[in-house]
Amino acid sequence: MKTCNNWTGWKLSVISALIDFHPKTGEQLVSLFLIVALPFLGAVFPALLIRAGRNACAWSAGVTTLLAFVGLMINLPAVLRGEAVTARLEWMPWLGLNANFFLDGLGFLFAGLILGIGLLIILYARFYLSREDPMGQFYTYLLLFQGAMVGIVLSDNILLLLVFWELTSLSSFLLIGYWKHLPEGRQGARMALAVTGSGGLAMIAGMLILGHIVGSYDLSVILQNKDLIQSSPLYLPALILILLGCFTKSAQFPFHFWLPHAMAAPTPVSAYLHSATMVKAGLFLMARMWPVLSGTPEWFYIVATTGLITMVLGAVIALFKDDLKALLAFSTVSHLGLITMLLGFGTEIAAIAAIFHIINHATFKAALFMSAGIVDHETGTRDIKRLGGLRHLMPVTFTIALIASLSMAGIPPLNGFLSKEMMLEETLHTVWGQSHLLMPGLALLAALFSAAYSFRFIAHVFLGPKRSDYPAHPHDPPVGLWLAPAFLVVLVVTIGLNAQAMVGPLVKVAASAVTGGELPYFKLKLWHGFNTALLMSTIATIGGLVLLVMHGGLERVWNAMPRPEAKTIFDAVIRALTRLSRLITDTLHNGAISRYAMIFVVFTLAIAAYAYFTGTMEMPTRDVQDAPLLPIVAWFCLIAATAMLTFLHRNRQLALVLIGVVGLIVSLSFNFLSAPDLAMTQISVEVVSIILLLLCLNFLPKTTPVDSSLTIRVRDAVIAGVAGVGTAALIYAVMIRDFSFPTISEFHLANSYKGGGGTNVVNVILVDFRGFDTFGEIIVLGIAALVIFALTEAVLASNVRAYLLNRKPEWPQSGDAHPLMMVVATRVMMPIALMVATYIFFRGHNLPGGGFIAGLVAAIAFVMQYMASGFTWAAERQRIFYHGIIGSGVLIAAATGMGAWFNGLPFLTSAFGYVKIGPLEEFELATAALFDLGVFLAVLGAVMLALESLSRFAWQPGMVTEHAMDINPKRDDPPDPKSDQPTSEGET
Amino acid sequence: MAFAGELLISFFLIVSGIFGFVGSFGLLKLSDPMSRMHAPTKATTLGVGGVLIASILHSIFIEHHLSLHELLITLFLFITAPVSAHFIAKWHIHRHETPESLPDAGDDGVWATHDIEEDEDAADMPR
Amino acid sequence: MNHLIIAPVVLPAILAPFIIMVIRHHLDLQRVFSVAATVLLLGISFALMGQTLGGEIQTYELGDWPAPFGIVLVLDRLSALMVLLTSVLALPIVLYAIGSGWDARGKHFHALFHFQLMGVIGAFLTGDAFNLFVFFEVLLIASYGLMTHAGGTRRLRAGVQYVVYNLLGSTLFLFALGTLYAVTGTLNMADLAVRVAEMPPDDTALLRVGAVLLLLVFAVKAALLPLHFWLPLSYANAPLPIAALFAIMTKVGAYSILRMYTLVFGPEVAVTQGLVGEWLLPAAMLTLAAGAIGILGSRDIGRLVAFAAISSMGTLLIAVGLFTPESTTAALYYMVHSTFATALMFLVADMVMERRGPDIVPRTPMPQAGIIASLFFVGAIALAGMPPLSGFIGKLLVLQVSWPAPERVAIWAIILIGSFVTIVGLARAGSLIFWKSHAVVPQAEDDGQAEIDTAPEPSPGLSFAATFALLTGLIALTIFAGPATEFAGETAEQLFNPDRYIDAVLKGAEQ
Amino acid sequence: MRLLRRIFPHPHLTLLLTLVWQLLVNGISLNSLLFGLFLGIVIPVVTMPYWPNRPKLRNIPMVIEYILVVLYDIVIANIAVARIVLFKPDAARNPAWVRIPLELRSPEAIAVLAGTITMTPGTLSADLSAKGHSLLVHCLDTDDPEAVRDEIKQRYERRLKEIFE
Amino acid sequence: MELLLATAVGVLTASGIYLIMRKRTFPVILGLSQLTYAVNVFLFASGRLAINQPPILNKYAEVPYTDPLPQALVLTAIVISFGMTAVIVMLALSAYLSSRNDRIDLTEEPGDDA
Amino acid sequence: MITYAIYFAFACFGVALMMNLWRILTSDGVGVRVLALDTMVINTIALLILYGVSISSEIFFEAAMIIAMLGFVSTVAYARFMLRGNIIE
Ligand code: NA
Ligand code: NA
Repeated sequence: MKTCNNWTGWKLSVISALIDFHPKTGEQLVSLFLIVALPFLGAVFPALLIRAGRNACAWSAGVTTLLAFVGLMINLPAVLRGEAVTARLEWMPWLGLNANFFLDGLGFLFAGLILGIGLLIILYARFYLSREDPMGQFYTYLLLFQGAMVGIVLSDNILLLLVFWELTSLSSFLLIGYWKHLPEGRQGARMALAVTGSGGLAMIAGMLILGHIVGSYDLSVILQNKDLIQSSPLYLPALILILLGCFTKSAQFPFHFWLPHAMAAPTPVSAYLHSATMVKAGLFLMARMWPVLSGTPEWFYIVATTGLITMVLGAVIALFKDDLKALLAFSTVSHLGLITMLLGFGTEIAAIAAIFHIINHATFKAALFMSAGIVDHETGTRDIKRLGGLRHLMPVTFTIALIASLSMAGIPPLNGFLSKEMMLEETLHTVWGQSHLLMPGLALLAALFSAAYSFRFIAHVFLGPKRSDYPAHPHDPPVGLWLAPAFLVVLVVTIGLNAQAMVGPLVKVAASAVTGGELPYFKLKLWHGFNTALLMSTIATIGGLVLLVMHGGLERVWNAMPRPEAKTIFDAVIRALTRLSRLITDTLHNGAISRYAMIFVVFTLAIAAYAYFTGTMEMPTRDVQDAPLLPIVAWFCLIAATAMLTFLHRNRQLALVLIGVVGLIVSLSFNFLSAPDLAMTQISVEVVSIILLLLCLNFLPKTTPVDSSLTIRVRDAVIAGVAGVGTAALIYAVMIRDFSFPTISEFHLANSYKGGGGTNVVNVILVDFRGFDTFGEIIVLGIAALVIFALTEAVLASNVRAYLLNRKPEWPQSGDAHPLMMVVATRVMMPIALMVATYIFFRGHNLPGGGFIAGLVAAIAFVMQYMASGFTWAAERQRIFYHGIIGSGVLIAAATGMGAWFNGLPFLTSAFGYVKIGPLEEFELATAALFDLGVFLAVLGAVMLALESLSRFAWQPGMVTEHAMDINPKRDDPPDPKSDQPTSEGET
Repeated sequence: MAFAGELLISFFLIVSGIFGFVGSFGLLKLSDPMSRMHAPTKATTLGVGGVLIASILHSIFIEHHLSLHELLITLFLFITAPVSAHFIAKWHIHRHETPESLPDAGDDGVWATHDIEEDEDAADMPR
Repeated sequence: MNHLIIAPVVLPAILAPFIIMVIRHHLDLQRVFSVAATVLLLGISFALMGQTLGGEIQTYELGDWPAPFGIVLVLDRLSALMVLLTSVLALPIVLYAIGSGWDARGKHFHALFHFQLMGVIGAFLTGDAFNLFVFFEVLLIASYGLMTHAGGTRRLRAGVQYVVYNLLGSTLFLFALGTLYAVTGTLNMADLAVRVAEMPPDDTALLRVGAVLLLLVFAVKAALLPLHFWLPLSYANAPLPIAALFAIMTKVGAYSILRMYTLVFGPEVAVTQGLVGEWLLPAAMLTLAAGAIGILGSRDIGRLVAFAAISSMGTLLIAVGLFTPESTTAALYYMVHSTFATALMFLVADMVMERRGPDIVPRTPMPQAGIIASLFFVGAIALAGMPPLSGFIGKLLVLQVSWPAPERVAIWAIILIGSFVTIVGLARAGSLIFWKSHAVVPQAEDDGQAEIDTAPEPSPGLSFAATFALLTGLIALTIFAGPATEFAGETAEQLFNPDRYIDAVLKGAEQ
Repeated sequence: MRLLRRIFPHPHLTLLLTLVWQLLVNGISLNSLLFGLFLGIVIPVVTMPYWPNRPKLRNIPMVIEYILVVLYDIVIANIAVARIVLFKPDAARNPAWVRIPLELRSPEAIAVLAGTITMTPGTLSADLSAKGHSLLVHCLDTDDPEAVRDEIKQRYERRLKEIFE
Repeated sequence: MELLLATAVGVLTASGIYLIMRKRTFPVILGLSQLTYAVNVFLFASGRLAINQPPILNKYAEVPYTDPLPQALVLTAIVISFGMTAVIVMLALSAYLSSRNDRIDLTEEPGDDA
Repeated sequence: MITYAIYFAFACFGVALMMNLWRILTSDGVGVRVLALDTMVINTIALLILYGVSISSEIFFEAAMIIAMLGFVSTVAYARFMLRGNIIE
């Protein structure tokens, strides 16, 4: 799609859409935007008004629907003139998704049905729903659904249509699952969502393909490109994908099964969704795309056949359903099949018949659903087996149901008869494969069953003797409940009697919108003379009556037949899918990090090997350097220590000793390879890490048991070996080659002294060239300490604390926890160590050293006190909290960095100068030193906070607190008379 | 003078090498654990000391400037080596000796490492 | 000198130490400062965003050292977008954490929170490969603390795994950087781009290895299959508001892939031909599949959302992995959507979890079930890519941009089937949690709920407001999808013209 | 004098540290002297809480004498140890434990004594008694433990007592 | 020289990787530290090896210097991995103390918290 | 002459280092291993200083000093661990 314009363009398009609001002609008063938006706006009110009562909800829903309906009707004249009313708003031009609407006959017909029947449903539902049902929710969902439906039928952009399409799936999910406490409701809702949602997903693909064929997602453009589409190799995939959407939505075989289960919804929902709206969306779309998709053999065989099968199957099943709503549901399936079949024929007349039947079906089926709802409401059951004889108790309902059923059965002079007649007529002209009889024959069969279940609806519910065992005391409902169906049967009758006048023009404009051009002359009329279709109708009616009579026997046969139960299959599939997902997920993510790590390593190796072997290599460009004795010895020690560590790692103490060896050798190697700073850092970090690990190991088991089988260990060893070889090969290949380009560190060497004021280039890089890295680095360290502190707090606040306080050492402890020699040694060492730290700190800029190492050395000076004299004793003497030290470190570093701002220079720009005071030698002052001070403090604070936190785990009551040394003769003994040493000071 | 310096330096280097070797060799060779401890703590220390003196002399005679900072390392080692040894000895006593296998501890009754008392006094949890 | 560029890094870097130094014992003050700083951050981010609208790329040379020798921050459309996304996400989350009282359940929540922001934002802004590593580490270590915030056995054990896995990733990062430096002799990303482009064609193996290792590192962050294992275990076991914040972490991975593999190892670079999209794309598809399957197969709500996050990363990475300006446009749009949607769903999941426990089984209705159910429904719509929210648009975009790709049938199939599985899974979970609870008889409940801490939230109003704020973000992204895609398109266009970036950073000084 | 005490509460330590600083910077200049002195004053104050009751050295000449004696002993006795290690078979060696009753009371003094014993070859101070009145010494090779004890007391403990107590 | 270093890196890597695939926290931590050594040396060696050419500028003589940049990078890396090690150690300990179990895998059913 | 003396010393300390490692390898008690590690640290210091002498450089002094200080700390930590379990109590 085109990438176009910018912000301004978008703004302009909004404005132009607003201009569209102005009427171009006198009639076009109500924008399509408003019509689509009204139900959505209306959806907000019931949710908000729920406190104001049930009537307020119903009123707000009704009024918005009515407004939309009126708005629609205002556009009627233009539609009848054959003009397409449009409203366009650019939404996402980049994608081609735009809020473009248009209203033609087809759209008008559907929108009218949606809004009109919607009004009736709103009325009906107000009286149908009980006090316990949350009415605000109901109307909100209903209007959301209604808006989505209106959106579908008015969209002029297939992506926009998809938006509304999926919205209907979602809102119907809410409506079907409205009675949350009913398992059928929940399952039905999920099933409907799964089936229609998946169809919608297929349709997304289909629509996108269609858009790509045509180069536009605007329906008005697509509909002009029949040849382009049908000649495209992508026609068939697009067709199938789009039809998948239509069939699932319109409950066509084999996706029909969701519809009966959606009957768990409150009856107003069923009446709405399954007469006029949701299930018709699929039909609408087939009709909408008819001009460009139909007329091919693919279309005919897929659509007509599916419709035919659905029609027959639905009719047959409907006859054997005892649940009133199930009966109606399968009848709906059947009638949807009928319309689908008609659309599939691909002829204009069939299209007219389809349109006409859509209207008729909507009227009688909505009336029937409402009647069934009334029966349910009044008798407390929908089971036909428990009903009968209601005509005396509920005469009004009986009348409504009777008329509607007869229309459904195709009895003249009702509207159902007219369209069914047209359908039968069309089947006679349709050849399936080579067969002329298949279509009419099966259509007749369906009509026959259709008549039968319609009659059954009347006979077994209303006729027959009055029963004494109704769950409730049935009587006709208040007018509010029967007014809506009554209105609909009035339509059923009047359309039947005077079809051309009532709906002729509407059918005409709608059908011409379907066919996309001129229509052959047609007139909707009751009497076509004696023809084959009439004969078929008669056979169907009589046959229906016969079937009704035979129903008992047939039912026994039916029940004896093994039938695949769609819900069972669907549930089994979903359950299997869920179980499979669970299996896959749990197997894949089984919580075994050892396996995750293995996958990580293997994958990395594979990808790296692939990258390497698909690349090119030149000959080495560097000479290999000789290895003197020292590195060979070091190498040997390192290999031996590593091997031992790997093989003997189960002895954890030994492993720590060996880690110490490795660290020592690595440090030595850094020294040897001209990296004294690294060596010092390495060894300092090493020692602190070992202290940490020892602190930790105190609580952990001292040995690692064998957990993996030999096979696993060998496998791991092989993987590790390959990784090792790979790494070695990589670094070796690197080292025997020169840089492909001069390195940037040449600049660092050249500018370290001039620009950074230091001769230790590594340090200047750390505090100046790449000071920002170091800034991040000390923050990492600070965070580490905070995390450790927070973890300590969390653990000590839990029940672990009790365990720790009562923990007994695993092996006998020696006496003399704080040996005198150690205490004295650390006391002597501490000032010297701090001296060393200071020295390391100050020389860092010019010689190996710096804030980081100094911080570690200082920290170790303090840690020695903790180790020698005990946690409590040392902690009591600590005067500055480590949190503060960390914070001040980071802040000093940051402040140093920000200081440069005052000179208009970037963060961390350093400054230095040489100062001479009096007789002193010249010395250097550098902001980098200040930054390094921040590093120093952050490191010191972080290490101390971490160690101190960890040490708190080991604290137990009874630990010596008042003395540093366990043995101190001077303290314990009476003053020696020979000595004049005062002992009064004592150790605090 | 220069030759004398070189001689001196070489002498110290060789002596230190020998002592360094002896220290580690002793660690291997001596059979009982307590004895093993002797060798490294002092021979090695002396070995390092020799190297350090050689280094000092080297700076004086060869590089012609006074450099004494090696003394600091010696100082550290002198302070720390006995403590390390002391600890390891204590470990040995803790693990491998009993009050009976050691000489009598005089009035104090027992050596500190064996002086294990159960102190059940509870005190407050530190911060 | 435009110091504003560094402000979003320095602000948290100052605030967090201030919190731990001065007000670490005063939770109320911490909250005030934390929220104020987040708001300020948001303001800064908007200002930065404004500065990029003209299309110019600004740089900030730290320490006043010229690139490529020092570290440089680069503000282009992409980095501004990511910084803005981070701060927009941060505000509702910090509010939610306060409202739900999560911040009081352990130490140093706010300090770690801001450090995490600093890491994320730094990663988005830096123009230096090693500095990127440093910021990765900042954000990771802060995330370790946040993930284990408030402790608890399972969380701690999962935390160990999370840290171990990421340490492997960090190690790999260093291997990659070492290799790249060893070949090119530079760390600056723009400079790398220049040098990589000039690399002799007969000596490419080492560079290729470096490039692909780096990609793997980012793939770990982006939770690309089979390197995604850290995600479900950490997100599902972290405090869920933190998991919501982590929604941006995976985006760091996606961002880095976008940045590095358009700027340095772009689709036209000869040296790294056949290395990136070739396996990134299939892996992304598998990621999506694994995520969708995980949604259906999850037993608890935290994991459910974690897998939703994975599947949404899969979708995002498909778009990223196509490496065209169009696909990048889609990726950027989807990235914003995915961040908000995932975060929203984690917050909703937290509300559910706090009130009724994590398991996806029916329990008696929880307080405020209605509004939470609505939020769950909306969040599910967003995550499943259903209309009317931005997820649907994002999905359409991704489908659309994959049209020219040879793998389009597979991509479409996986996206659409993945959506289906997601829908089924989310519908199942939602119906079990919210609907079926109405069928549960309250008496038979003693065993299940006993262990749940039913302490009331301190101020649910704030939590809900925060959640609604995220929802508003999604709605805005939907309504303003036009300008959003346009911005994304221009961003993508800027990305696919790396010369501008290179010129801005190197100022034409080199070469 | 009092003022001087205030400024230099730990004169010996200050001196030592100043000297250490000179060693660290590996040279003497006005700068280093002044800075070393500064640190020598500050650091003892900072570390004061960690070292209560810092002993006062009473007899500086004795300190020097002691150091020289010890150094001499180290060198001489090391050779003996080397001989034992290299040439004497293990079986011929007589390792022994020796208890040294202590007259010293100051921890610092005891520590120095123990350190000295360890550094002088052939002996190694292994433990103190429970109340610190005896020192347990291990001898690498001795025929006469009594003599070892007496020599230690005579050669070292006596001098230390003068220095510290 | 190069070969020594390369093999050392290889052995350290192999050891680290073998250990991180173990099933207890402690060996995994050991493995991570081995890997850290390996990667630090690796990164260091990316500047090529030089003996006796420390990057300390000599004011008096023109001498060659080794590449200082990898050293600075490794320094940063060492510090960062130290922080990480500290956290993982602490976390492993906390996890162990909470669950009295130092297995690193979480393969048991969720919800069996102590 | 010095060169040979240095070589000799190198060899001595190198062999010493390997002997220490051998001790660590073969010993059964952790105490002896720690002792061997401690010795190893000291030998490393000697090697460093030797190396400094051999190239007439003082660049390793600080490293040696720090190793001396820290080696002690780690030895004490190991030993305390063996004696008491808690190294800070
Ligand atoms: Na430094
Ligand atoms: Na995510």
